[in-house]
Amino acid sequence: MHEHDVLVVGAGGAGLRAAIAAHEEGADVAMVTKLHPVRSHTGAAEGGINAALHPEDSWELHAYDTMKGSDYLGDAPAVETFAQDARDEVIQLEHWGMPFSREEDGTVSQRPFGGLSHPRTTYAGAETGHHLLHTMYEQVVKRGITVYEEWYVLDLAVSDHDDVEDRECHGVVAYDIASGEIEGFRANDGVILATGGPGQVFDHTTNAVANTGDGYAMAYRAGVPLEDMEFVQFHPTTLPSTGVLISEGVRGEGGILYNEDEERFMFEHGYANNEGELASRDVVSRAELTEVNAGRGIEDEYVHLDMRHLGEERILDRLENILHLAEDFEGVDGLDEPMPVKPGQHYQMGGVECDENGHTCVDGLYAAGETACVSLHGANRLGGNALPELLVYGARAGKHAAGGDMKEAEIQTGPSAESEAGDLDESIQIGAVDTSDESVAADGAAVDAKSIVESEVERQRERVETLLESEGINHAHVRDDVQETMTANVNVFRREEGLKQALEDIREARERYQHVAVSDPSRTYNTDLIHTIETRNILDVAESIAVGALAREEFRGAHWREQYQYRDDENWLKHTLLAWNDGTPRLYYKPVLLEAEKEYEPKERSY
Amino acid sequence: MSETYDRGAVEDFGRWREFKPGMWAWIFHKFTGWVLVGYLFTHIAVLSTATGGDVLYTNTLQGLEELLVVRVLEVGLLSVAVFHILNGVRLLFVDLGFGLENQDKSFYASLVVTAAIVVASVPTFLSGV
Amino acid sequence: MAQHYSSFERGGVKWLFQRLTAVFLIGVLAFHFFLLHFVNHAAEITFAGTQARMSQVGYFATMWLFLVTATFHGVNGVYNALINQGLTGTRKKAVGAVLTLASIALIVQGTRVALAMTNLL
Amino acid sequence: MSTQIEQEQAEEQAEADAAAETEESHQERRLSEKKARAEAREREEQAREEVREAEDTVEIKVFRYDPEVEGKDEPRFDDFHVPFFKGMTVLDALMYARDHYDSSLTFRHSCRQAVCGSDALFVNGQQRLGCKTQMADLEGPVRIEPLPHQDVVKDLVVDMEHFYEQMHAVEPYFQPDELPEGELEEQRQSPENREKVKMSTRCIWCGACMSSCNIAAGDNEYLGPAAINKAYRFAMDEREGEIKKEDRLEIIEQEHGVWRCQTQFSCTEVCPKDIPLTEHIQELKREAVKSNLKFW
Ligand SMILES: Cc1cc2nc3c(=O)[nH]c(=O)nc-3n(C[C@H](O)[C@H](O)[C@H](O)COP(=O)(O)OP(=O)(O)OC[C@H]3O[C@@H](n4cnc5c(N)ncnc54)[C@H](O)[C@@H]3O)c2cc1C
Ligand code: HEM
Ligand code: SF4
Ligand code: F3S
Ligand code: FES
Repeated sequence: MHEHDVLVVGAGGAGLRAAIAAHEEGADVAMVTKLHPVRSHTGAAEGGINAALHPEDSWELHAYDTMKGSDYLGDAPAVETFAQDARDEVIQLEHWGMPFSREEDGTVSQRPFGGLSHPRTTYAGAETGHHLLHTMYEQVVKRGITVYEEWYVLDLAVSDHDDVEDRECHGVVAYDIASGEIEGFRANDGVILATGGPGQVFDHTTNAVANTGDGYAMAYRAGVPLEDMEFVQFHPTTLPSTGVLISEGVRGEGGILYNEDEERFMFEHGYANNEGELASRDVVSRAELTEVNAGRGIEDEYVHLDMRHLGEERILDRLENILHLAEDFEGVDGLDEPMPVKPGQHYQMGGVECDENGHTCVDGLYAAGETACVSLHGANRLGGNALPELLVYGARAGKHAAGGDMKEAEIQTGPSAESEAGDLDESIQIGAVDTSDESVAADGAAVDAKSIVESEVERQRERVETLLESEGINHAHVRDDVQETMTANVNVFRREEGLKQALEDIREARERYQHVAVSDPSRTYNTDLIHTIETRNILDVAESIAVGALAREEFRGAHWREQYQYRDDENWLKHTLLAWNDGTPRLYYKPVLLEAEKEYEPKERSY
Repeated sequence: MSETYDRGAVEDFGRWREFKPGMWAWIFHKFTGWVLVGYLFTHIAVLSTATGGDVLYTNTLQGLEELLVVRVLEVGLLSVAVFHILNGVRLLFVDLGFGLENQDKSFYASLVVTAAIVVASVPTFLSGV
Repeated sequence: MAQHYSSFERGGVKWLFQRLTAVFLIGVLAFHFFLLHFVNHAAEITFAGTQARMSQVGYFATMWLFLVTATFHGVNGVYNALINQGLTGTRKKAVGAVLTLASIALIVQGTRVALAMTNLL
Repeated sequence: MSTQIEQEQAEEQAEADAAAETEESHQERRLSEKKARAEAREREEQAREEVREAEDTVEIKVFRYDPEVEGKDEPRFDDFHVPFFKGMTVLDALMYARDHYDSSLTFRHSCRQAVCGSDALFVNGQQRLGCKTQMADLEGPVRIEPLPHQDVVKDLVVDMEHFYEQMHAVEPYFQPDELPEGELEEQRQSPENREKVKMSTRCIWCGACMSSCNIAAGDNEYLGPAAINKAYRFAMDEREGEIKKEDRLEIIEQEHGVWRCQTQFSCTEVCPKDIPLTEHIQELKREAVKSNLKFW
């Protein structure tokens, strides 16, 4: 068994930042990650990192924009902490050598981005995430932090107290992909989940194949509620054939959207009379789909994004990467012709419920990055707000886990936080098919940390053994079915029957998952096994998204409901929470916090 | 990791058809360089007859020059030397950072010029055997 | 992690010499070839002719420098080629020693021959 | 009395039920396994059907090896016929083959957009990123092999450890002499200087260059183009001071450093991020010579 003070699961931007912070607090940190750190999907981020650096700008404005963007579903303490810390974090990155794009006077450039009242997006060409990821990995190398790379975390080792808030997380169980070894990792001070987004729940996504939502599912099954999962951001500009993202930077620099009739529809059809193409993502995504549905789409599928008028020099200078993407993945030359784009799954606003210190309701368990939901993005994330989130909340989680001195969190977590029960249609079945083996740890007698980890190791060994030895269906088909139904029914436009259909399909997929097996018998680099286990996580996450979407009967931010076309502040200024509850999930709500240092009055969100 | 498989270098040279100009240039330069060193040693060995008196020297040299093989080998030596020089110049430019984008073209140019020079010199080399 | 290779043998000197000798060789080799195959046909070389050329100090010095630079350039080139194929440790030392000896022998013998070609002694 | 009997009967009944239930669940499991098998067959049949229907199919020949699996412990090539669609990449073809024919087909992949560097492969004799290579641009049958000069772990997966070690050996992290004092004060860097290092910062650690370099193949200790490029990225960044730059030159100048490079250009040819590697290596050689001359 390995033992460290702090274990960071996942080595994307959030994980790396957390590890560095914990290391700076003097903790013995180790990272466990299924991909080598530089392969993490943070590297795909293109556009930029928001931070109020200009003297005329201020964190208050950043907080205000974020809150407005969230459609007033962000929690004020989370939003304010974020806007305040983002500035230092960006400067910190610069001090670590990040190759930001520069102004003539040598200062870091900032550009306008959708939904921002001031140009405050710092960037490094159109490959900001790549540089952020590599810069931080370099710091990890510099500090000599232990990295267990290509180790797949199978599950958390959590004590099995009945009340979730009494539970403690003592480590994780991981599978060495190269050798097939299963081992326990004990964490004396804390486990930080930073496993990234769940894009693979959908079939048209900007996310990586490895973004299977493992962290959400593991925390969920350990009893930590998932918050606001219905809020999924669909990015308005992804390439139709692959889902590869065309950065918002293109529109930030002045790129224009046209429909088949070559109308600049954002203005001409009145979707966003002030901001046009730079309106927030949900607005633009819906506008595009509305155009397509009205028969004004090109090939009835997509619209055009044109940047030719920016001129070759400016494009090469700031958006060169976009040219390569359009060329390599769609065969289109952006200097010569407009690029085809359509909305695709991009970002999960919701996630593992935690407070401003990244702490969840289970003692010793933290979440950071896209996996987490401090409730910063609320119902809709602004472009360029995720990368600073990785930094701000990654650092805070790392520091807190390592015992750093921090302010008590204002956000309450766990089922006992001020809450209101929710109800779902009786006919809908969710949760485990067979609840008998869905509680957190198999051995109720396990008391000390070591034996909890050990018993979890045993459990995972058995699970892997069973998958390898039994005969059954290939997980890929189960995964395909989930992705298809999610894309068909839980997409940008959501209808009640569709959502119910999705839940039914997921249920059926769950039942079929009972019979999956791994046909590759090898212990060496068995990706068949890993993907099979990931598919289980996809099921849990997909279900939580669909449940939230069905429960929330209003139209807020990224969540659109056919029958409920208005934002309903009266009834829905609250977060959706779904707790696994040992296999029979429970839905409940908690109120949004709209007041911290400042007070945020819900206003109409118009762009 | 239980065991890994080392495919070795054979696999690599088995793919010579896929080699790019830069790689060919490297191989040729290496080959020609080795031939030139080899020649340098033999050359001095042959010239060493000079220490054995003028008759021996003259006879050895002229005797060798009468052989067709030697003449043909000399043409070979010329081509090797010319290529090595031209590609050597190309490499010197590469070292100075000039024309890196056109390194493939300059390699082809070395080949063509070498061929031209060699063909043009064949009469001189083979005359009077 | 971040293991350091500490070798302060700054390899750049030999690299630079390889280039500098190359520059020198371009001229001399071309001259040498031209002179002994085109101006004077190789088949007509006689000791007398050689002696006449070699007895000019400038020509002699050029040829001797030619010998030394070519030896350095050629032998160093061969050495590099072998090292690049991963020779290390004793094998590397042995190769280095053999090549050094060979070059010394070549230069010594070359010098003797060159002197024998002159009428200076 | 009677209640007693009733209770016993009830218990018996319950036991019998329970027994029946396990029996039933066994039965159920068997049935569903059977169903699963039937389904798997059906899916495969469906895939074949798709292939037959598709107007175009492409053939890929994939290198297979697994030390643990009989029949795979001696390397071999497997052929797969995959239905072609416009825009299909080598990675798409591999994924199709894996998901429809042989789920044990193993390769690394993640981002599908040429940023994670997972899927550098040897495709038709050249190092390329699977996700960035259009099938339409290749001559069929397309041979897909693991990167040469790296030990094969399984199928298309190679051991990257050595590559990472070389990357780590050049102190791949920013080390400024001093940092600005003021609050929220960044270091200044001219746009020109950023432009100079821009290409070098694009490396995604895919290892294609290292695999293509013949010198790296022969000399295992050679730092290799990617690591040297990493050193270039810092040595040329004006935010690091002159003294640090000297240190960096010393690192890349060591015995197995820049001097090993014989300007084969293979690395530059294969780099999926179009980094002018040879140019960077050459520039460092010149910088090193210059700084050596200074010391004389
Ligand atoms: C194409 C694209 C462009 C974007 N552009 C921007 C932008 O311009 N600005 C912005 O602010 N945001 C942007 N975002 C959003 C932002 O990049 C992501 O939200 C963020 O990078 C997520 O980082 P992360 O550290 O949470 O996760 P990731 O970077 O995805 O890292 C996840 C890590 O977890 C590990 N992991 C996962 N599961 C396991 C497991 N079971 N066991 C062990 N390890 C595991 C993985 O190996 C990986 O290291 C973009 C996102 C995408 C997809
Ligand atoms: C006349 C002009 C010449 C030029 C311009 C020239 C140029 C070069 C250069 C630049 C290299 C270095 C290649 C590298 O390290 O990447 C080289 C290598 C070499 N040269 Fe020359 N050279 C010349 C003449 C000679 C002569 C006369 C000899 C023979 C004695 C010779 C033998 C070699 C050898 C053996 C190598 C090493 C090849 C290898 O890498 O294996 N060269 N030459
Ligand atoms: S330099 Fe290019 S080829 Fe080499 S690892 Fe980096 S991206 Fe890959
Ligand atoms: S292929 Fe190798 S030899 Fe040099 S130019 Fe590239 S490192
Ligand atoms: S899958 Fe990431 S580089 Fe190809």
